[in-house]
Amino acid sequence: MPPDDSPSAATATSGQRVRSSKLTRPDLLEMYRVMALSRTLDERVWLLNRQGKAAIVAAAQGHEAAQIACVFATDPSRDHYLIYYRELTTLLAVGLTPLDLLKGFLSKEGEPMSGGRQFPTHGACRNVDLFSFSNVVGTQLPQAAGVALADKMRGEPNVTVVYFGDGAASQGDCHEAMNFAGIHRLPIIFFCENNRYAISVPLSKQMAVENIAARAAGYGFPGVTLDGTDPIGVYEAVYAAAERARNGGGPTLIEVMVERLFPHTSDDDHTRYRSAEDLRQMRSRDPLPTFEAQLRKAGILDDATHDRIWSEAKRLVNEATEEAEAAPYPQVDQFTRHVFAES
Amino acid sequence: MPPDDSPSAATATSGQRVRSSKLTRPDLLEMYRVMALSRTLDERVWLLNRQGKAAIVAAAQGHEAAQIACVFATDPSRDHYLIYYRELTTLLAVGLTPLDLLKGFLSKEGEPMSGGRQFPTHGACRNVDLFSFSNVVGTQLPQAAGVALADKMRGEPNVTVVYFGDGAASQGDCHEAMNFAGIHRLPIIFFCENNRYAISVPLSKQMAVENIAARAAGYGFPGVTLDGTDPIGVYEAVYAAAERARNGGGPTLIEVMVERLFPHTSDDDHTRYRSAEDLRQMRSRDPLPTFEAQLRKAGILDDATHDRIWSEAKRLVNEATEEAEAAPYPQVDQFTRHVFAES
Amino acid sequence: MAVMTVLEAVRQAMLEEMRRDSRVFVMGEDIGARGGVFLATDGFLQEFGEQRVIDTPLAESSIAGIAIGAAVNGMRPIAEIEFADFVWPAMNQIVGEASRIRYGTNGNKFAPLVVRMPYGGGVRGGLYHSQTIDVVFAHQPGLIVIAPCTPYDAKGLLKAAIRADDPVVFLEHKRTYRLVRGEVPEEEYILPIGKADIKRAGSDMTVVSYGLMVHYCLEAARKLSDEGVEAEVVDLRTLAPVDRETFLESVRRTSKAMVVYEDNRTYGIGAEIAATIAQDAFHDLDAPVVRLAGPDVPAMAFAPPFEAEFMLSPEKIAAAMRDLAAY
Amino acid sequence: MAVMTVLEAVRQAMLEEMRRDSRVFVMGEDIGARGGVFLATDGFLQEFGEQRVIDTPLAESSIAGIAIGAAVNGMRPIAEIEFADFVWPAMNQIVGEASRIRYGTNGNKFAPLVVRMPYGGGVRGGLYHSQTIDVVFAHQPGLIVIAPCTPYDAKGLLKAAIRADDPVVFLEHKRTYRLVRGEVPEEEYILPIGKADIKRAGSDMTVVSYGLMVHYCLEAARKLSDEGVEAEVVDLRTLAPVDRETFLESVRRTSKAMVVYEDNRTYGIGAEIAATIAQDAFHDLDAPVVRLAGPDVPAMAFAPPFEAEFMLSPEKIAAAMRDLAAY
Ligand SMILES: Cc1ncc(C[n+]2csc(CCOP(=O)(O)OP(=O)(O)O)c2C)c(N)n1
Ligand SMILES: Cc1ncc(C[n+]2csc(CCOP(=O)(O)OP(=O)(O)O)c2C)c(N)n1
Ligand SMILES: [Mg+2]
Ligand SMILES: [Mg+2]
Repeated sequence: MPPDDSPSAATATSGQRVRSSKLTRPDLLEMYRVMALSRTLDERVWLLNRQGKAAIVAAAQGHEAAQIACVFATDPSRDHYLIYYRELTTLLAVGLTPLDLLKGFLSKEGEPMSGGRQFPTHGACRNVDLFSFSNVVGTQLPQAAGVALADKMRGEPNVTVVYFGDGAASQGDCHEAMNFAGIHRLPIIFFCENNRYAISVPLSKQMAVENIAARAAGYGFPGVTLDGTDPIGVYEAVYAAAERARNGGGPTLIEVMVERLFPHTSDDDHTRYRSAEDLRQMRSRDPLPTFEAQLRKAGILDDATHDRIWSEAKRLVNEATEEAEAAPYPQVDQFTRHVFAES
Repeated sequence: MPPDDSPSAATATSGQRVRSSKLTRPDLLEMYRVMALSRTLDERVWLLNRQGKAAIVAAAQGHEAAQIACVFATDPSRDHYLIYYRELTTLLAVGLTPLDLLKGFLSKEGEPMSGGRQFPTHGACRNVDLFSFSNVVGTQLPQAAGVALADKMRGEPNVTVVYFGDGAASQGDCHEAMNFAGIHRLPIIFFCENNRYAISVPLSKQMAVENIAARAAGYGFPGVTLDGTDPIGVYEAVYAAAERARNGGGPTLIEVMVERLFPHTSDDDHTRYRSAEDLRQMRSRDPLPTFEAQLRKAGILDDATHDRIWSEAKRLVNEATEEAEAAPYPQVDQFTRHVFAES
Repeated sequence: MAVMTVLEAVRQAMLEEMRRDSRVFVMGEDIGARGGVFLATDGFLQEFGEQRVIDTPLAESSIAGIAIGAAVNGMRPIAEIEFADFVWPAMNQIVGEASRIRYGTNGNKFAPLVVRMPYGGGVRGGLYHSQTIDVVFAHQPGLIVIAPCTPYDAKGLLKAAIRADDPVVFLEHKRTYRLVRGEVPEEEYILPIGKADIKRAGSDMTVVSYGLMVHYCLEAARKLSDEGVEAEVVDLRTLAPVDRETFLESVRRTSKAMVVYEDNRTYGIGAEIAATIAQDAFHDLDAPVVRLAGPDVPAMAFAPPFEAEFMLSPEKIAAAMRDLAAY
Repeated sequence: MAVMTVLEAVRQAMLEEMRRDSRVFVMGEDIGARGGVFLATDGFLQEFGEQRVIDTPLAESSIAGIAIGAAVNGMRPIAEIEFADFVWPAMNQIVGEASRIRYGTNGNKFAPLVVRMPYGGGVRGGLYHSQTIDVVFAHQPGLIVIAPCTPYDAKGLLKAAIRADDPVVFLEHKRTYRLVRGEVPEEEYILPIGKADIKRAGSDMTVVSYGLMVHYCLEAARKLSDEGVEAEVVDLRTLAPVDRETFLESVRRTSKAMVVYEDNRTYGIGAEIAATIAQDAFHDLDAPVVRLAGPDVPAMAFAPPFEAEFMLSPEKIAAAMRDLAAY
């Protein structure tokens, strides 16, 4: 881990970049802060589900480090994010607030992504080009290729990041998207959050190879497998891939090995299909304590900062919960709107 | 080319095989005979199309060597063939007659595969497990995985061969089928007849890699690329793959590089999209003269045998043409049958 | 007689058929150790092993395609699509292929597979876990489409589907899974495919429906009965080939007809039923055929008020019945 | 006025829009050097180059998905599906996704793409080059579905589709491509989406149709006219959202209605039209609404007698008109 306060500007060749190829100490602290906020919010929504208030929750716990790194290494002010459904950290990182998200979980009026029409975290943002249209796994991949194609046609050096899981990699759409992206050298990052399970189906029943990254060779672009609990490693790989994409170098498949610390969703019970040993190993790969230890060792995080970050997260989530719970449901007359363009 | 009259029985470990790992001289002559018959018939149906009698023709010319080798290296008495639409040689090799096929091209009564309901060469055979249900490219691949799965479940050591083109390899179904076959180590051969074009779309617009065989690694089984104008090389590779499949070794992707000597179908004009140079090179890779020269050099084929084979082919095709032309169309009342099981 | 839920009836039908016939096997996402997301295959892995209880990769087109291939090669696959909303990638294999195998081979081959899928709304499923996907299957000749609504029907029809020599799409309304309980005989029985069932006799109007809506129609009919109006409720059970005789015969007696379906209204299942009644019972009708259905919005939205607005209810149906009775 | 074929009208509509708006581009199989298998994009590669004329891999789901992504990101893609029969792999992206983007994002995003596809029979296409695939699109709220039958309509409606801010499925009947010629204004024009068109006025009955069948209905109407019966022929043009007012108004005048469609009869487009007429013009009808359609077999078979038996013809339609007139 090489924290550094002085970013080297050399590699930022194109357009406005938020960060440089090397993360600064404030960057690292900020990453930790968002991860803590995500964890706090995630725990809250799970609780709200258990209280019968949130109908469905897919926890991002275990994926936080990879998600924050991916957003930090790209530019939410211009890049495109076609996210998956387990992306709480990604959503906080691009700028959604706990209140925005809680309104989604409770489907309350003012929910910004779908007006309460969709499952939490689905829909599209207004200020950032981030979206997740559907729950149908895999559809986002060709769509992302199309988003990237449009940028390429207009000569705009933006990157499209498309998120998917190890399960999604089996869909025909994944193959078709990667094949097209390879042929047209599209500015796209295929960001696979491999947590070794698709609901209950383990990797060994999902594919006959060890890593999804192995497929990239069949599409003519690089693929790498990374430890998704290491945000700095992921940052560097995504940063490099994004630079290459902006400069006409084409797609990259980045596979991050993460753990799904919770059951698939609040409707699932993973003890039905995961062994005690598997669950124990999984817990040992929680990215939060690891990253915290790294930051402490590097002298970036001390007790006071740590406590401030977590108590601040708790306060934000508490306030947002209160406000979201108090908010009304959307007006029913909204539900016939936006079928077609309103002229 | 090592022609040999005494087959080594050593490799034929399982069940009844028609041939051994090494082709005998009679085998080679028989292969040439079927290729000549296929070529003669193909030329005839193209003519019938130009005369307005055959509505649609997809010529197999250029693919004959690969097709005959694949059938010879497997066992039509028990293996399964899910064919593509450019498989005249395959069909003759498994035992259909020129008359059967001509009735298909002219959609006459007694056509054995679909009763005249489908395009020529589509439907299913009665005596051999060979079928081609639809014109929708790619659908045969998961279906073939299912056929192989059924054999595996029952412990029957049969091989499923599924045929497809370079274009078909882009379909999501191709990915899904290969992925599943790899996971379950199915007894299947993915037989890709790569003729560098999908109608007008050249390989460079179909994929970013050189060979489709490169994809096999991503599914955990071997893939090879062969010269599809060399029937002996193709025979040996398919034979080995079939043996492995029968013995629980799982799938193989065999890609044969062939030429499509004619336009895509009788509705196409390839001069719209192929350069004069490309067409010239293509013609130089006609497998028939090459194989003929090989056989002559090895002393297997002489002028008399050659002339007998071709004149016999012509006679068969002539007679079949006459009979097929004279045959009536199917009875119209047949067309509401076989929607559901007839009890 | 045992009392059980629709879900349990579905599970038992498969269990019995798998015990009876070694060609029958199940495949789909999470059907193994997990026992299916709704637990329809709970315990199957333990009893039948990994060979006959196949957890597939997340790839619906291949789930259907592999089932087709296995069926053509002598097996009796039951493929589960986790939610009907996710069947779209498999449409090509189901609607485009399975339906035409017998016809396109002149009867040389056939594909006896069953594709089961939970469908329907009222479960806070939002746009992509609430869809009613039926007309696309029912419109395709060569496919049998079944949509039962009681445990008795579910068990008897699923067993019939597994034994049928043709491809069957078997639609299970999610909301009925645990909500609807009913008696199921201990002994084996099979119900006929292609026969509608009069779930309630009545002389004042005929109400044709299927799935969850049958229960809502029955509830509405009970209310109307208190008001002196007797509605006959016909459950289609098989959507294709559809049993026209049963509902036409009913309409000829009652002279008034209503069709109730949960899906979007326009070009939905109810259009065919209404058109058939209007054509074939034209002279018997005392009023136009009423269609009650979901609104023409792209899908059921997530927030409770949206879902309530989309879904029909016994109250909404009773109101429409009242209007029709008064016509 | 220039006289041209439907195919040429389609080509010119795209050509003009691509010249007018740099966001418009075409993509699909063989549309580049080949100019499309029907030559609808003949010359486009030469004029607009590889960036705007994209020969895609053979993968329909991605063709639709990529078009969606490009549309959401500011472009105006026109995706060609080579034959409608091959659109099934793309159903998930078209019906499941494109239709719900605006709705599912509460209007934050929208997908202005056009998916064109040649469809229909009577061309010796056999099971997989003859299909009429329309009800599956038309049933999905959020999709616009257009099926023109003349060069004038094809051009004016395709231009409207390209400019529309919603996803459009544009169905071109293959048999009309070269068979049907008609006048097309030299100057630019746009036709309104969602408006049916009375192709022939008449007072004795209303015949509702679309696509190739409109021409057959017109031919039949001309025959009937010689016999003293005047049929009004309504061309739906837009299948969704469907223009009910135009045909209802006509039926109210004529008191007799017939719906003619090429596709399999049951659960087809005509069911909705017939049900709507039977419900909303109930008291105006002097006879049951007649539906004439293709038979319920899995698809159109290849041999000439089979194809002739499947397809409606002016003669078959005239016979049904005669019966209805005599009713
Ligand atoms: C097409 C489709 N099939 C099935 C589902 C049901 N489903 C939702 S998530 C999921 C597993 C996805 O696994 P993975 O891609 O590994 O993501 P993870 O949940 O592990 O993050 C499944 C099967 C779906 N949403 N879409
Ligand atoms: C799903 C689908 N899309 C498009 C077509 C139209 N089509 C028929 S053959 C073909 C090209 C296939 O190319 P390839 O797989 O390379 O086989 P080849 O004809 O070269 O032998 C296309 C695009 C089709 N039949 N099915
Ligand atoms: Mg996973
Ligand atoms: Mg090819």
